[in-house]
Amino acid sequence: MKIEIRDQPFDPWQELSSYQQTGSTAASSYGATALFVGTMRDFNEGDRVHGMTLEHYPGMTEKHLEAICHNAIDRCNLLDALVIHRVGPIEPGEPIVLVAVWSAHRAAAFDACRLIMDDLKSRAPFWKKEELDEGKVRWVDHNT
Amino acid sequence: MKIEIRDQPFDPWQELSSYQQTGSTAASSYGATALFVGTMRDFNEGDRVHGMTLEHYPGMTEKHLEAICHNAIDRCNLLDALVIHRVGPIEPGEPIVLVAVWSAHRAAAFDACRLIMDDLKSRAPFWKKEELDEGKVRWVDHNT
Amino acid sequence: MSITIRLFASLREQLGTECCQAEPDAVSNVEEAWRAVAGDSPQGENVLVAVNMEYVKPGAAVKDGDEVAFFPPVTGG
Amino acid sequence: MSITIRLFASLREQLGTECCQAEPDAVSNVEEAWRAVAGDSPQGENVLVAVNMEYVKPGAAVKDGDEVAFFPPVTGG
Repeated sequence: MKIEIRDQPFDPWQELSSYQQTGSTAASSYGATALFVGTMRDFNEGDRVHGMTLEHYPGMTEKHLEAICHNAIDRCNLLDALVIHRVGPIEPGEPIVLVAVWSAHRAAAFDACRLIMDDLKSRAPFWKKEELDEGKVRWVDHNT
Repeated sequence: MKIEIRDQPFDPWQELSSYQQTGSTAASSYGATALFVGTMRDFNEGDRVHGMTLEHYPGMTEKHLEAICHNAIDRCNLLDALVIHRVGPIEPGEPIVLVAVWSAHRAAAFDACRLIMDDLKSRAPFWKKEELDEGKVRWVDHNT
Repeated sequence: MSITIRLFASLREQLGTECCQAEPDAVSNVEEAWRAVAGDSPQGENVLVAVNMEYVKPGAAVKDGDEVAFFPPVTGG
Repeated sequence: MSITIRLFASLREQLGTECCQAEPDAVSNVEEAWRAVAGDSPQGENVLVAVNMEYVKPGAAVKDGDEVAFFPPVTGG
């Protein structure tokens, strides 16, 4: 399992390639990999968004992401999980979050990936501040 | 949208990287990417599996995968979809199938990826023949 | 022209053939296509049938130039 | 020792501070921690509270050495 908070852009496919090469899961035993990548959009609630800053609560973030992953591993019988989440300034088009899970079975992998994303969105202490037209800024006030 | 039948091993992360670089989806508009990779396991129904051959119905396979993707694009309001499926001889640990979808929203992406995989498993004309211990072979008789 | 009948996977191995042509005079539906390729062998409950690469129900009509395929439950993915 | 009180995101900006220390004599629960940092400003319905990085309910106890954090609904992912 790997949980990582990043303050620099990352390439999800490169990260997955590197992570799998570490041999953290035996390639011939997992069967199913499900994953989700959340990317910064240039539009939100009808407004053009030029950039974003992601604030977090260092320490609590890692602790809760670990708890969220352990919960999914136990409930869905996962073999492994990887979460990478950006913080700091982010440009439109850049990945914000990557969640990948490995399991022997397809249904468990889908369920676990969704469970981790839902828990992360509702419980992990991250906050987004958007930069709009004419230098206006706005805190995103709820997650969808 | 891209549908491809492959008779050679492929690296899903490399495929995704290449596909996104074609600019098939505008990087800053999609928001959510969900994907599934099915990998050949070295065990099935209690038996060691040394290798496998995937047979398909050329023509019908592509036609049904396209219909399955168009259905998911319409129902889940997807921006794009990519399906790569192996045929021919396959070794344990090698990817068999990659399904990736791009959407503005997370729920739609998860739903669509699962829908495509479920439809593919139940309707796309592929058949697996497993190589077991002592040179025995066995057709897989149903999908789970 | 004629009707093309194709078999896949375990069905192809059981019947020992993968493709045959049938005269349209002798084959007007999928049951007759099955008999043309399999003789008296029962079709089996789980066998799927496609005409021109679309799934069809038992009893579906077959006409000259059609391709009829019989195969076991699919196991891709 | 003392009690550490932290604020994040919009709440940090509204109250104009991100961290303060309070005396354990004056703060025995999260409501008292809020007043120590925000005075009479109402806490607001949606504010989340964590003690030592675990979510707690309103009225939760606070003891010497604890870290209490107040923040708006989370918007990660």
